[in-house]
Formats: sequence, C-alpha cells, structure tokens
Amino acid sequence: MSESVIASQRGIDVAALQRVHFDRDAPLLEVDDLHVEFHTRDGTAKAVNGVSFTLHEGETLGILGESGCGKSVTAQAIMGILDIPPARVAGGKILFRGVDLQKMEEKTRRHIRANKIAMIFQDALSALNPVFTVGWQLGEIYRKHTEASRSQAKAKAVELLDLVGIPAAKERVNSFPHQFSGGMRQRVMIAMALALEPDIIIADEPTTALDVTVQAQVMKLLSDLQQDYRMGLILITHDMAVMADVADKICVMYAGNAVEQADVHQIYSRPAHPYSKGLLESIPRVDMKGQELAAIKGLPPVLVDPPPGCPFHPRCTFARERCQEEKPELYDVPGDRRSACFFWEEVISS
Amino acid sequence: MTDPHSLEGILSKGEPGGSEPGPAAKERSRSLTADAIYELVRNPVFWVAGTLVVIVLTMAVVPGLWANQDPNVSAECDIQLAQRSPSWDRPFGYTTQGCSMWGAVVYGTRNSVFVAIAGTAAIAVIAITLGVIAGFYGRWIDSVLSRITDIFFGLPFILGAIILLTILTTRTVWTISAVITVFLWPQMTRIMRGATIATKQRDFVDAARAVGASNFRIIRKHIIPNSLAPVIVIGTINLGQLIAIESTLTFLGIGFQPPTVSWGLLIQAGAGPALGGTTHLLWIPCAFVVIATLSFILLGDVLRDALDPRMR
Amino acid sequence: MRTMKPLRFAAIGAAFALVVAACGGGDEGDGGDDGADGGASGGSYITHVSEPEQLAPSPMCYESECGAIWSMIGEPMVSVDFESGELVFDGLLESIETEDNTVFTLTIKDGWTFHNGDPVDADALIRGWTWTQNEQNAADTAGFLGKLEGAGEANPSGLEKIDDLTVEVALSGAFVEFPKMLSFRPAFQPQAEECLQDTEACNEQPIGIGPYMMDGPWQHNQAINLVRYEDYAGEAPAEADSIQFKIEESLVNAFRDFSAGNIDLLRTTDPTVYPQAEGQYADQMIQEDQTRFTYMSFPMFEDYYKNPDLRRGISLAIDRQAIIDNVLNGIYEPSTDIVPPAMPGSRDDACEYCTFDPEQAKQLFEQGGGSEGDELTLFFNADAGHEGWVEAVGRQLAQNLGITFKLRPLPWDQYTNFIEEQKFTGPFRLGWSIDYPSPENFIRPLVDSNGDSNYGGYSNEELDGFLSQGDQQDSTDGAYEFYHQAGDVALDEMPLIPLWTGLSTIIPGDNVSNVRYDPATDDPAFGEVTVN
Amino acid sequence: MGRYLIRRLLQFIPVLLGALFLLHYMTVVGIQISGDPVRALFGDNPPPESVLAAMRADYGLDNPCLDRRFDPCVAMFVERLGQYATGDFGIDLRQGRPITEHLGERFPTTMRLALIAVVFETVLGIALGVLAGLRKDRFVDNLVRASTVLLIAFPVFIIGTLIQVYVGVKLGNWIRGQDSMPDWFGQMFTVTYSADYPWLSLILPGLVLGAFSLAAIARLTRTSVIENLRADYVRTAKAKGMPGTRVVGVHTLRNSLIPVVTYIGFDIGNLMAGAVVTEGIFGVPGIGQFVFQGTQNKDAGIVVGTVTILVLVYLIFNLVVDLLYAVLDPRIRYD
Repeated sequence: MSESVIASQRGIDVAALQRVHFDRDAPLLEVDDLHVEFHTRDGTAKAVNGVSFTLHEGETLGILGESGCGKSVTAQAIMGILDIPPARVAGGKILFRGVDLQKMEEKTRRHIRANKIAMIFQDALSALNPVFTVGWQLGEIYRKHTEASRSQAKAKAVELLDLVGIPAAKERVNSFPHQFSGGMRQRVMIAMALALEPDIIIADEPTTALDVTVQAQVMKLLSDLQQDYRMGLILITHDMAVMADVADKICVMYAGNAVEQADVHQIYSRPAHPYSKGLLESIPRVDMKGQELAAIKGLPPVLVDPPPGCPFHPRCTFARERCQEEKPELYDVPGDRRSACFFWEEVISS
Repeated sequence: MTDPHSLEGILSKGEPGGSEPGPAAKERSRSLTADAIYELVRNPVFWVAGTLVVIVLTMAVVPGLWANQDPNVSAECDIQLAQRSPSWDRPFGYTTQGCSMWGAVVYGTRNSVFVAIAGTAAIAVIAITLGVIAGFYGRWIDSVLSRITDIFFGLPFILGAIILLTILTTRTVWTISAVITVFLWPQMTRIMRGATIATKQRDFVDAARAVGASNFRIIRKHIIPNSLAPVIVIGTINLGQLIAIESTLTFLGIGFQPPTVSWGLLIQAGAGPALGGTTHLLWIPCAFVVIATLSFILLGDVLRDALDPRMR
Repeated sequence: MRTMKPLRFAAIGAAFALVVAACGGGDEGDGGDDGADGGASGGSYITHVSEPEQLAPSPMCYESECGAIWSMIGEPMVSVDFESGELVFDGLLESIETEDNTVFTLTIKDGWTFHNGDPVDADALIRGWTWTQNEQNAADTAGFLGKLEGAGEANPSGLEKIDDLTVEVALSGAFVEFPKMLSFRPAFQPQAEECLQDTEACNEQPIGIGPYMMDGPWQHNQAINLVRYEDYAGEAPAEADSIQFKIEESLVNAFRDFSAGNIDLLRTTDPTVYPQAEGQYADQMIQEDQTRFTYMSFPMFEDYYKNPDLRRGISLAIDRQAIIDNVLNGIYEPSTDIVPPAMPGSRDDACEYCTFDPEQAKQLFEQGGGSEGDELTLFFNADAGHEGWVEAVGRQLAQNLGITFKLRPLPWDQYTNFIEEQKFTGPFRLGWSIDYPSPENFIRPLVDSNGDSNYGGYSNEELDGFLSQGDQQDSTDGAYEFYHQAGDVALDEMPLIPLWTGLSTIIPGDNVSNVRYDPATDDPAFGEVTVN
Repeated sequence: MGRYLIRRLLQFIPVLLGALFLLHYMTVVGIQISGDPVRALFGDNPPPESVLAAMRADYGLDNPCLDRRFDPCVAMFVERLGQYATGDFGIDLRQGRPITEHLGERFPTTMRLALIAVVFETVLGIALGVLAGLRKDRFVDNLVRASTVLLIAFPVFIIGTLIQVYVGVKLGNWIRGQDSMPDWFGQMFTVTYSADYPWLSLILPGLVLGAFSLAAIARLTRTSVIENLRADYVRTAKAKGMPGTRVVGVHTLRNSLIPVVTYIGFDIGNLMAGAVVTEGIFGVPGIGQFVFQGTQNKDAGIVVGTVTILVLVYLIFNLVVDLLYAVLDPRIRYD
C-alpha cells in the first residue's frame, strides 16, 4: 500500500484545484530528468533513469520500448500512482502547466488526476473493478470530484458511454465489466478517462489486448476524441505500427533511459539510435518478403545490475570499446532530435 | 477457500499481470526452485521451524536419544511419585502414573507424529490421484468426483470422526490415521484438481500433446510435477494440524487409549488435576503439542512464501 | 472427556443400583415427629441432579438421579437399621408376617394418600407391583419381583388382596431377606391409577406418596422442584418447605455452581475437581463409607484364570492403598470383604488376599501357572473415569509379577456385549452397589452359580449351598452365618478381586445444616436438611 | 443468476442425499459391529427378550439388515428419508423425547455461543487482517502474522483448558473475590456456563470457540488485501483521483472480503465441530455437548438425529454461502 494513499485526506475538496495557479502559457506537461527507483531484495533498480520530454496541447507523444523499459513507470510517476515503497521518485521534475506536481499536497494532486491528467490502462478487464457496474465506476468520478448526486452521476455515465460509442448505453450502464467484449471494455476505459475532460490523457498500451480490427477502431476513437477536445496524449506502446499512425513525436526508451527522441517521421525514416533501428528492422515488411527478419539479439539488461557504459551495448551491432566504459548522454542531433549514442551519425547514415 | 492455508485462491488466479515493475527482469533469470531455496536459507524462521521439526522427528523415531525413562516400561514408573511437581532433578515432574513427564512426552511423540505423517501421506496420495483425474479428464468424471468430494465435505470433521471412531473397537495409529484420511481428503483433492486444471491449460501441455505424448505421460511428466508445490506446502501445514487433531480426538476420548503414551492422553489425564492446582500435568504436554504443531505450520508457511512469488 | 458427562451416569453403566430406605432406628425420632406434626424448620434450598432418564412410573427408576427425587417423593415400605440389620417399620407398612419366608402378609398403615389425593390401599400396592413385574412394561426394576409367584405375567398369582389394607405375597421359594428388599423404593411404590393411565403425563409430574411432592412439572434440563406434601401421613422428616433440584450438565458444573453460591448442597464432588474442593472445603466435606465397591472379575471360562493361586497372586500384587492415594485422590478405602463396610453384616478382615504382598504374589502367581512375560489384558468401560486406576493396576501387575499388560477400554454397549457373550480374555472391571441392606445382596448376584451378575462364570456348589441355606433361616443372625461362609469361599477362591469402597463427598453450603450421608440412598438425607 | 441458482440447487440434491447416506451407513455399520443400542441401555439387568424386541420395533432397529455386517440397509435409509421429510428426526433412547424437542431447548444457547464467536472472529479478524495487509512487512504485520500462527497452532481444546484453568479459575476466583467488583463482571470470567448470565458466561467460551477462525480470518483478509492492493483496478481507482481511504475502504476491501465472507459462511462447520469441544470444556448445555453425550451414552437416536440435522444445517448454509458468493461477486453470477 502506498504511503501516500494512506496519508491522503478524505472528502471532496472541489475547490482545491482553483487555489493552484496554473501558468496558461507554460507547456501542458514538462518532464525533466525524471528518476524512479525500485528498492528490491536484490538491490536498487533504476526503472527510469533521467527521462525528459515536453507535451503541448493537441500533441501526441509516443513512448516506445520493450516491456520492462520503464514506459509504464514513467506514466505512473506522472500520475503519482506509483507504489511507494518499493518505488521512489529519486529525482527530476514533473511540471503541469508550470506547476511542480511533486511539490503539490496529496489532496490537491488527487484532483489533478481525472480532472487534468487521466490515464487509460492496457488490460481493461483487470483495470476495471469486477464487483461494481461500469455505471457505478464512471459515476464515482463525478461523485468524488464534483458534487454530483448519484442520479446525476449515473446520467453522466450514460452520456459518456454514448460518447465512446457503446450501443444501448442506458442498459449497459448497469452491466459489470466482464459482461463487455474486449473492445467495448476499452471504450469504457476511454470514457472513464474522458469523464472530466482532462487536459492530458496517458494511454498505456491501450490496444495491446485487442484484435487488430478492434485495435484500429479504438485507436481511431481515441485520436478523434483527442482532436475534439484538443487534449495532449501520451501514448505508450511497443507497437510500431500503432505509433506511426497516431504519434506526433516519439520518445524511445531502453532500460529506463530515453535513447532517442524525435519527430515520428524522422524516426521511422532514419533512426538515430541502434535500438530504434533494431526495433524498426524487426517489423515484417511486405517489400522485404523472403528476407530474414532482423531481430535484436539478446535480452534487455537486469535493472538492478545494468551493464557499465551504454546499457544497450551488449546487444548493439555498432558497439565499440568506448560503449562499455562510458555512458552516452542524449546528444542533440540535427532536426530537433536527440540520440543517446556516441555513433549516432553512423547509425543515421547506415 | 474454506481453509486458511488454502492455496486454492492463489493458484486459480493465474499469473501476475498488468504492471511491469522494474525488477521483473531479474526474477525471470532465476528458476523458481533456486529462488525458493535462496529465499529459505535467508529466512531465520525457516531455520528455527526446521530445527524444531527435526527435533520432533528424531523424538518420534529414536526417543531413546532424548529421554532415558520409557513410560512404556512399568518398572521405570513409581506410583508413589504420581503427580509430583517439577523439581531440580526432575524439571518436568511426574505424570499421573508416576512416570517421568519428560520421558512420557518424548515417548509420546511417536504416536502423534506417526498419525500426522500417515494421515498426510494417505491424503496426498488420494488427493493427487483423484485431483489429477478430475482435473485432467474433466467432463462427467470431474462432475462425479466433485460431487463425491462435496459429500465428504458436507460432514464436519469432528462430527464424522466421532461417529466413525466410536464404531471402531480398537483404535491404533492405523485406524486413527484412516479416519482422519476419510474426512480430510476432500480439501487437498480440490486444491489438486484446481492446480491440475491450471497446469493443463499451460502451453507445454499443448506442446506435449502436439508431439503425441500419451495422457499418462503428460500427467506423469507435466501435470503432477507442476502441480506438486501446493501439495508439498499444504502437506507440511497439514502435518502440524493433524498433530493438533490427533490430540483433540484423544482428548475427546475417541483417539488413543491408555496405556499407549500420547500427548492427547497426557493432556486428558492432566486436565482434571490441573483445575485443582497440579498445573504441570497440563501445560507440559500442551506445550509439546503447540510447539510441534507450530513448527510444522511455520515451516509450511515459509515454504509457501518461498514457492509463491506473488506473495513477495 | 470426563468433565462432560454426568459422573452418575456411570452408575447405570456399572450396574450400580440404589437402595432407598429411610433413615434407620436412631434417626427416626425427632425428625420424623417434626415432619408429621408440621414442626418443620422451613425455608428452601437448592441441590442438584443430572437430567434423569425418566421419573415415573417409579419402577422405571433404576439410576441415581431419579433415585434422588424418589427418595423424597416416594416412601419405602420398610427400612433397615444399618447397625443391627433389623427391619424398622417407619414406612408405609404396618407389619410383615410370614411363617415360611415364602408367603408374606403385608399390612398397610391407614390414612395414607397419594399426592393427588387418592387413598393408598391394598389395590394401589397391587396395582404398582403388578405393573413393576409385568414384562410388557419393561420396568428397569422388574427383577426385584422376579421371585414372585407367576412373575412376568399380567396378573401374577403371587399377589392377593386380603382386605383394603392387607396383601398376601407369595414367592416361588423361601427368601428370608425379602422384607429387607422392600426397602428399595422405586420398585415397590404403590401406584396411583391416574399415573398408570397416562404414564407420559405422569413422567412429567410424578405422583408419589412421600413427604415432598412435585411443585409443577419437570422442567427438562433446568430443574425439578419439590414442595412439602402437607397431607403426608408418614414419619420421614421434611424440614425445608421446598427443595429445588437444579439440573446440572456435569458434576464439574455442579461444583462450579456450588462455589459460586448458586447451589446450597453439593451431593457429590467430581473426582477431577476433588483436589480443589479439598483445599477449599475440607472442613465441611462429609466423607462416609459408601455402600458400593469396585472389583475386577476374572473370566473363569478362560483356562489361564482357572487356578485359584494365580487369581490370589494377582490380587496380592495390587497395592490398593498406593493407587487410592496417588490416583484416586484418597477418597476410597481398600476392601477387606466382598461386602462394603457400611453394609449390615460386613467384616473388617475377611479377605486374606486383599493385602499387598509382592513376594507372595509372585510365588502364588507362578504356582498357579503364570510366568514372567505373560500378557494380561485388562478390560474396563471407557469414558467413565476408570482409565487412570486401571492403568495403575496394570503397571503394578507388570512391576510385581513381571508380566506385560494391555488395556481394552470399551464403550458401554460393547462392554455389555462382551459380558453377555463372555468375550473377555482377561480381568474386567465392574462395580456393585446396594439394592437392599443385606450381605446376600453383594454375594448372590456376583458369585452364585446362577447369580444375575456373575459375569465371570464362576461356579461353586459349596458356596451356592451356603447361600440357599442362609435364605431359609428364619432369623437375620442365622442367615448371616451362612452368608459369611459363602463370602469366605469367594474370598478364598478369588473369582473376583475386591478393590475398594468409595467415600461420599457431600459438601453442605453455609446456609444449610444437619446434612447427613444416608447409606441407604447413597445420597444426603434431603428431608433432614435444615435451612439456616 | 437464475441459471446459476438452478444449477447450484441441482448439485445440492445429490450432495445432500450422499451426505445423509454416508451418515446413515456409518451408524448402521456401527450397530452392525458393536451391537444393539437398545440392549446397551439396560446395562447389567436385561429385560426379557420380548420387551427388547418391542423397543427395537419402536425405534426402527428391528430391521434384519442390522445383523448383516456392512449391509447398507437401503430400505431403512429410504424410510428414514421419509421421516426426515416430515420433520421427524427420531427420539432419544433414554427419555424417548423427540430429538427436535431436545434441540429446541439447546439451540438458543449454542446460537448465542456461535454468535459471540462469529462477531468476535469477524470484527477482530478483519480489522487485524486489514491492518496487517496495509502495513505489510512492518511491525504490525509481523505481530499479527506471528500471533495468528501461534493461535492456529493451539488446538481449541488446549486453549479452552488453559483458559479455564488460568483465566477461569485463577484470575476468575481472584476477581470474584474482590468486593469492589460487580457480580456480573466476575461472571465474564466464569469457568462454566451459568443460566443466570446467559450471555456473560458465554463470552469466554465464545472467544475460545472463535479463536482459530479469528486467526484464519485475519490471515485470509491480510492475504486478500495485499493481493487486491496490487490489483489493476486499485491503480485505476487511484488514477481516478479517489482518496486513499476510499481506495482501501471501497475498492480494495469490497473485493478482499469476498473470500472472507465465504470463509465465515463455511466456518459454521468449524463452529459446530468446535462447539463439541468448547461446550464440553465449559459445560455449556448446547447442541455440541448433546452430540457428544449422545455418543458417549451410545444413544444412537441422539447421534443420528442431531448429526443429521447439523449436516443439513451445514449443507444449507453452504448453499446459502454459495448464493451469497454470487451476490458478492458478479463474475460468478452471470456465468
């Protein structure tokens, strides 16, 4: 149980957010040098190791990486829902409209969630509480963040379900999560995130568990709504294809580090980091039919005990001696992009 | 989940899903067994409980190692010393029959522990057999076996045991173990069935089937080894509980009978005098039952913690 | 679990019957007058019973709990002085006359009434006895009228009404102790017509003739309340205005309730709490020899036990006093006779082989065919608190004779089955308690060739002869002479080992006095108790 | 829900019949092996055979199948079922009163005892479990875990006997000896049941009876809370900005209590078994003691009748619990 949760206050404090002075001109979200550590029996794992990025209104930021690379931990750190302990934000800033969320009181920050930043989880079946109806779970947001009554909350829930395209919303509002299909459930999750019309939605692998056709529908719904509400969207996924469709800019993460940040077109056409390159090459392509797929060899490192130097070097085809001794910083690469590789030029040109 | 130690709930819920915490990668790199051993050797409770279990077991097998006065030999007892309180040269005092209390509890270990081991073993064999058959073959076999399990589950243990044990004229370790088995097999069978169903759905079973392995081979090579962990854990805890159950039955007068030496009999004999003030007749055998039960339960508990990564 | 069970239930199991007789000669005086002329001291007190099996009709009562109730709501025909062994006509009967000890003429005192107002006359007596002995009624005490001529039939020929207050009773053979037998209350009560017409209703609220009557129906598992019967015509004392018999689940409970002041008179102290009781109430406790004893019988149908020397050896190997002191809380006395010391006609030193002499024991044991390493199995009925001492006996046999032993506790129903089918393969425990105050009552049933309770299968013509000669004497003293000779044969041959006799453990509370142990009922004399 | 209900009821019937038959068979074999219970009632002085035969007929024990060892006596079973259906559970052999009448007298006492035990184990058990679960691996958690394991290792009869000796006698006598203490206070530490204090004198036995389940519930709640705290939907609730108390009190606890409620329901079986021991030790005139006395006295009427009713109660309770489970957990309901 997170200490913060226990320590937090009860009751509705709707006015809490009005007392915070948000800077309308500041970017929607700025993450600056974020460090998150996990304390485990085997030692301290650096799950997020100096990640920075900025998100503007109406923009979609994609965070790309294999499982265990720190994508979800970054998202949870932004939401402030990490399990503390074992997790701990070891450093860095998370600024929402110029306000440092870390310094905010928990009872205020609680209202940031859902009101300003909402999150969509990957497996809607387990992310929805199995013992309450979806209407109840949607309505709860209104009841606890506004002073809506039960019946008002329920009416709102029906509206929301309607909005995300669930047929017969009036009846379905009384159903339990397990009575929905996977796609419908994910729509419920999206509805939940949209409830209070937040400024930012963080979607953590929102379509991983779905069929390809449903995947497309859900992604379309998400990006349409984003356009309508002009929200910022952080899309976390390991799926390069989904990313290519939706994202404006991409942050590639590897072993807790941001290894490349760039515009979506740049990454897909000319990756500046061997890892991004590897990811791209492992996508099967029709025009390369008959050739062997280039999988990245090896496994991601153990976070408690990362290799010295560049964390990617044991798997890297470009690795030299230097990579084993020195950890590359994020180098600015022409075209407003960054790469954490000593030999980024070589990578781009290869 | 009728049993506090039941792993049913834990097992039937599948793999931990959802989040991807940092250290996950590390866990993958170590096998479950190695991990469990690593966990165990670093747990002081394991060493304490393990040592006690070893002591209890040696008392059961070679009581002569621990005490030199065997209450089964009448010449070792002197009725004139009956109920004597603990003193310097006899720190555990004397029993109601004038035997050394220490000798009596040490020599009484065998019966209690034997019933526990025999009962647990029999329960395990039945549970593995029926649980695997029901879980693996499913369909009507499962339905029939499950209903039979339910029927036995429908008789509360003590009530059933009371009826059955009063029928039996002679109550030996064998008959008592048998009665315990008759009423306690359903719980572990259910667990085994659940574990089998969970294992059956795993990929390696499909793989084995795909390469043409026979059902028997799949059960032997895949299902049983992969479902055994809960049986080991619950078996260990059961050992402790059966010690408690044996002494309860004996205390109720439907377990062992004198002149057999057993903890339950010592407690039964001591309960009355203890009300009158001769308390060592009560608390010494009670302490033995509790310590033995506790050490098996604790051992099972740490085993479970070690074998079940989800509880870490 | 011992504490759960009313200890007294064991009495049924152990074939303990109760004899109920009013107090003997010396005690009848003042108390009796008080009861008769209403000079009672008044007040009320609470004592306890376990839930009885059944209360009425009284012939169904052959256990201690309903016996306690009948000791107050019933009336004995006659009673017996325990000192002299003589009949005392302080009960319902005016006189008993006989010439041949076969036909007896009974005369009832005039003026007696049942608690419902009906007169007690010859019809009532015949009605009661007929019911008792009628096989169809399955009365637990039917055996007491087994010697009646035509016993078992609906209308036995042995009962004849002479006039309103006179009955002639004919037995199938001479029996000098028959009048004493009449002191046993439940079997011989006259019965009200109302009771026999609806025995179920009567069971809920029995109709007696004694100094106390039921105060409302039997409150199952709670209480049985008695109140003094104002039209009582007898002499038995009834000091208190009312007595409540609180129904206790166990004797341990009763003791707890007594300690907490909820009970005024504790009838018996449970052995398990005895040490505590002794510490707290040593001064108050009334400890008198009880009219019962415990013995181990040999299976004479087993070859191994046929040699008397072996049996003598086994008896001599038991240190009775050590077991009493260390296992039985010291509330017993070693037996010196086959008849308990409180009984008329008992003797202090009749039993030669009841002492402890390990050397002679071993010698006789081996002389009788036993040898070291033999395995003896001791049988006893389980769950009646016998485990401890039987094991101690076994251990002493093992120590002193070099044998090994096994214990076979059996539930009572299996025990009776073993008894009937003679399945015992080793010594088995039994107890016997008084039905009526005659030594014959302890000898004939246990060791006569045809004894009802001669479960060992012992048979000795000489002994049988002494008994029947005794029966035919016309005086008590004359009869005792032969009964003693019969006892001597038994004590020499040792078909059973007399072990010990219990002591009563009555504890009167602070607010009652005048409490006395009555050997005839094996209970306090409830009517004499005065409330302070 | 409807289909679930019907399926559950259909499963209930064979289980019920099976359990009743098992019970019947055990008692029948008991009579076949150890002999006639009617005969045993009379001890040493058997009445004539004609009387015994009449009694056997009265109690339905005259069936010749009772003479054949291990004969299941199916006809007798069918006859018995018919009697059960009319509410006739037989009579005891000693007093000849209907078993139902006995139980009617004893039921309130056992009910009070069980109620005290259930309230005690539930309230304290859940509280301790939640506390330990929330403070996993902290001092409170370790304390709760250690003490519950210890409690589980204590058989009920040992706790009962020890408490009777040390609390009931030693402490209780001291308290009762204090003039300043009111009488009712001393009754809370009573050694045996007292009809004058039908609740107070059951507190100590009730605590003893509930001790094992208290430990079990605390551990079950703890495990369940820990498991649910890391469930995805708890994270969702946090992401929805729910206050911590609500995350724990509504989202976590509601789910965590499903197995606990189930356990408490099934625990009725434990309580009945435990009552045999507890009521025995503390002399509580309840149903448990009745069963045990019946066994000791070899009163087949009591044992068969009472245990049958208890098994019925237990099975019906299980059914209710299963249905309750469906109410609590919608995933089951709509399967």
